Amino acid sequence: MTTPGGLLLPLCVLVPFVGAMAALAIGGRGAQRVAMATLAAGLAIALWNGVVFIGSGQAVVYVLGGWQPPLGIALRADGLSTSMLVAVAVVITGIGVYARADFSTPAGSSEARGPLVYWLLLLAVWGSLNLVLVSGDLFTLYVALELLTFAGVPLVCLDGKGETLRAALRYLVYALAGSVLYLLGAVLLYGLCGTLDIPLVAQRVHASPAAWMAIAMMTAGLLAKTALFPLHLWLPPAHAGAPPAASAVLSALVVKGSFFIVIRLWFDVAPTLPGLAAAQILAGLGAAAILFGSLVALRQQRLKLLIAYSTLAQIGYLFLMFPLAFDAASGAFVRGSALTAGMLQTIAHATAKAAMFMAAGLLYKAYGHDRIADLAGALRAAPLSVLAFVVGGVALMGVLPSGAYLAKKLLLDAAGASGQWWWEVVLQGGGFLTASYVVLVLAQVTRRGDAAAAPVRVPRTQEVAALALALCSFALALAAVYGPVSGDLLGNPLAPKELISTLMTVAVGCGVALLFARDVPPLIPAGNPLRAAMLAVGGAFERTDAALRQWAVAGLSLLVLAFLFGAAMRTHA
Amino acid sequence: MTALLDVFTYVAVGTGAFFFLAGTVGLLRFPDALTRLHALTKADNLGLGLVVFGLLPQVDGFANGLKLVVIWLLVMLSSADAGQLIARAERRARRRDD
Amino acid sequence: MIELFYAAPALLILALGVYATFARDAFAACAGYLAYGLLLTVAWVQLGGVDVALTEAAIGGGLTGVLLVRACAKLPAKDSGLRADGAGAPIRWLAALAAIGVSTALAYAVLALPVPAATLAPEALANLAATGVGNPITAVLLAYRAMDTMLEAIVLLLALIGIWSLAPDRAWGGRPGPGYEADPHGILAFIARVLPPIGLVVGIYIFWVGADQPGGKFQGATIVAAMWLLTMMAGLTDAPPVSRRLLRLLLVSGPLVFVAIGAYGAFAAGAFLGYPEGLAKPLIIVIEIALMPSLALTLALMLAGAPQRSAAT
Amino acid sequence: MTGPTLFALVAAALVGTGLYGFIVSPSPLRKILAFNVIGSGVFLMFGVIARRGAIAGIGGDPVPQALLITGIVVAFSATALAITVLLRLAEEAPTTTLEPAPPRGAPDATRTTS
Repeated sequence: MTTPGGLLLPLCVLVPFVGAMAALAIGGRGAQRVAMATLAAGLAIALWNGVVFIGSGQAVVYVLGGWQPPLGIALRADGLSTSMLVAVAVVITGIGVYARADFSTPAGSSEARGPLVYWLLLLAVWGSLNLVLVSGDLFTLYVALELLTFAGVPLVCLDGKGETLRAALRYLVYALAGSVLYLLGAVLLYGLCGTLDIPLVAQRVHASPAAWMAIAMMTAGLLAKTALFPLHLWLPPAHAGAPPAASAVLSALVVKGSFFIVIRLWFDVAPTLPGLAAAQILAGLGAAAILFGSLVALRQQRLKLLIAYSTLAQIGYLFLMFPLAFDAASGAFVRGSALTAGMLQTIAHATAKAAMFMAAGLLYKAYGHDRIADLAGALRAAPLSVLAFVVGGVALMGVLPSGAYLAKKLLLDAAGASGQWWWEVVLQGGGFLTASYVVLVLAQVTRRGDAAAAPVRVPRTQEVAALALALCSFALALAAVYGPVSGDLLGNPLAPKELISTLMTVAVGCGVALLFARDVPPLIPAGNPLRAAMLAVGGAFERTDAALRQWAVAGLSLLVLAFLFGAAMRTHA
Repeated sequence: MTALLDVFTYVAVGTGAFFFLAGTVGLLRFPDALTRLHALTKADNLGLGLVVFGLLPQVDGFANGLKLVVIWLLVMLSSADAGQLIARAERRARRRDD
Repeated sequence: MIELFYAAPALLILALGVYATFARDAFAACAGYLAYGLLLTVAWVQLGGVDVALTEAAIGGGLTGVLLVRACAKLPAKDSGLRADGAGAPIRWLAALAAIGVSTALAYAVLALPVPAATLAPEALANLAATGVGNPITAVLLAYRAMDTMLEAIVLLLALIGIWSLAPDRAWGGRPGPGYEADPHGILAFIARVLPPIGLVVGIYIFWVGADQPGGKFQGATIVAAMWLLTMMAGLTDAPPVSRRLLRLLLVSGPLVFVAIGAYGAFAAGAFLGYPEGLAKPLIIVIEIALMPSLALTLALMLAGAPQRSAAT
Repeated sequence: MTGPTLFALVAAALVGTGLYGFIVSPSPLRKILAFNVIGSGVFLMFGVIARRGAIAGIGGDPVPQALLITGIVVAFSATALAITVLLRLAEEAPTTTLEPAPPRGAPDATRTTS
């Protein structure tokens, strides 16, 4: 059953971990050198794996120890895993290059806590994510989820301050509830199927209370770890409080791990069980996430919090593909253009969001703060950083030929084809809302600056790393067109139709920003009744968000969601 | 002979269980930490000792019997020490209160 | 009579679980949890899982209980109570409803599982000979699903790195924990001198029999770790500074040997983590011997906590 | 009712109990404790499933039993990490509450005129 090139799969999991262990043993400056070497090796393995996959066109499989499932464990990399493996490797490498300037051991000390721990955790996140991507076993996935959490949580509180420790603890404890629900589901599936191997479970699982309960619990638990609205209580403070090189990892990659397992669950483990109603719930939460995330983002004073809320909204976007991937004839979720779109969006967000956090970190470094209202003149002072932020933002809007652009097109087609017009509305609206907070930041940084607040120069390599990742989102579109997506989708960006669409997105975004943003330059007088009303609406969203982020409410939401999924599956069967 | 040994086991284990019961009642009903401790350590040492003693005829092999006795000795050691430590903490707490 | 033997611990476990969750006083709750963990051990024996029982007693109940009780003692009382600024009554009612719903659904789902039960026990036994070990659980942990065990060792190491990462910057490289002082002639010092030699023997024994009987490296390592912690608390030994190279080498050596033997399998047995014929048992034992000190160190240091003192003191 | 069935019911009840405590108790320490109660309920459930899979010669299906050992160790690691973060938080901040900071309080209109 092991396919040629299969050995790459255990390698891509273990090379980062072995690198981290070697770095721990060596310590100090040596740790950073080991990390750099591991980044290079890991990137090479991921790319090689991509080549093997493209060459054979078949999923790469590796049976560990020669013990066939169900008794043993197999690692598998299909198209989804392979593309994610490469994307993760590229993003991690970009972040690694960026982080060198922030996390090098200071002169005069042989070892410092922050740098050593950062490099160890970066490698650990990578190994854990690769394990999530290639694991073919539900329990190994549980271990992978926990590894990812243990690697992610300390990244949140690297600075050791009270508020980031609080954010880290909130994240950890809530995420633990998520994993324990996942484990509960895996336990039930073992009781039902007598195996944890994903293809075998898929063969043996059938509609039954244990199966519904298992899928419902696992999905709810994974959503808690992915921070899908309304289970996002931990995300904004955790992602905004971490150092930028850590925020980039957390926001771009770590939340994608649990999201990827949701896809595995709904498309591979039990494609016939959830049904359309459950998918509509999922996408409905996604739509709410877009609305809440974007509108609350517009009310933030700090750039990093704005980006964190943007992550909340973009996570919502990822879930819109579920009802569009449902095939009514077979009653199952099928791998098709909607799933491809979802993966494109996932990868596009990974590169773009990493770039945005990195750019925000550079602006923070240049100004000593990240208050959006006081970033005037940034365009002149740190042009590349601003460019990286804007390119990342534009990539997410889905207006120019970027990964998100293709994803949006594919999803719009799928929505049209299946008659689910309301998701077309959400998809378009999502683009407008994304535009609004990008425009808001752009408007602030392009204002003429105050000469007194002269910013500090930031390292050029960091700026280039951020910009390069942002541009990857556009390269992704090209890669996708040569890969799984039809080339017709990639129109001429300057054709009148495309141009109008782009301009309209930006224009509507401006309008939304002017009405809802809290601290925009006073283009519209505060006395204007429409503005006042919109501010009140925004305030209501912000207060609702705060209420939903109460611990007890978020905990309750977790269970309520599990029940909703269970009930939807019950009716589907 | 086996019947006789069985009766011995029943009696010894039963008596041991009684001491455990008495010790538990003492733990719940006695007024303060020191007296409760007294009840508890008696239950541990005597109760467990009788249970182990009663089980010895039922064990196959000398090694397993030895393990049982070692367990009893270890529990005695640890309960005596834990008792001492708790009592000291209690005495310190009382001094602070005075 | 048999039913009573099941029913008594089962109901006591439930009662203690409820107590540990609801007790007003945090310390009482943690103490309740300790007793709960011990009773779970009885449940594992009744469910035919002696290996699990040993793990539960050592780690699930034992070490976790120690962590909780110590946290209780260190935290200010206002931070550990049950009802300070808790959820409002409507939320509490809804939460109770949801929790009852989950329990009911879960009970229903489990009772509706197919009969005869799905099991891998026949396969596990059929392949036992190829692994050379006599305990099927060891065969699962170190042959059939060796990858999980390797990852588990990495999980522990990663958690320890996470714990160390919480050190204040000034204490980095220093010794974990508060540094205990105890009367050198006191009872704690006495038991910390008497018990460790015995504990060491017991720990190694439990580790050694693990290949063929219930036991194994995790359970054995926990006992060894507990002995070391005991001597630390009695002030007889001190936790090593985290900057010490030898310590770090010992921590990573177990998992690295595991990976290396796995890689050897890729060449010699045709599969990563495979064992060449006839070499399975010796290689498994090498892995276990390599893991044992790493695990014992990792577990003990996880309890010792983040570095707090500079290496000099 | 057979023994394993009884344990299955107890396990289900423990999961519910732990979830309730996890949601409503305000103190992080109690939440961590409740997480352990949920976890042990799940483990117990797995133990029952292992017991159901027993065949002649062994007391239970060894695969779930081995996974249980891994699960218990992972849960312990989680608890150790969480408790250490909690203790550090108690050192660095006046309270350890996990509730979010309230949104900026001032009325909206006054802010934007500045």
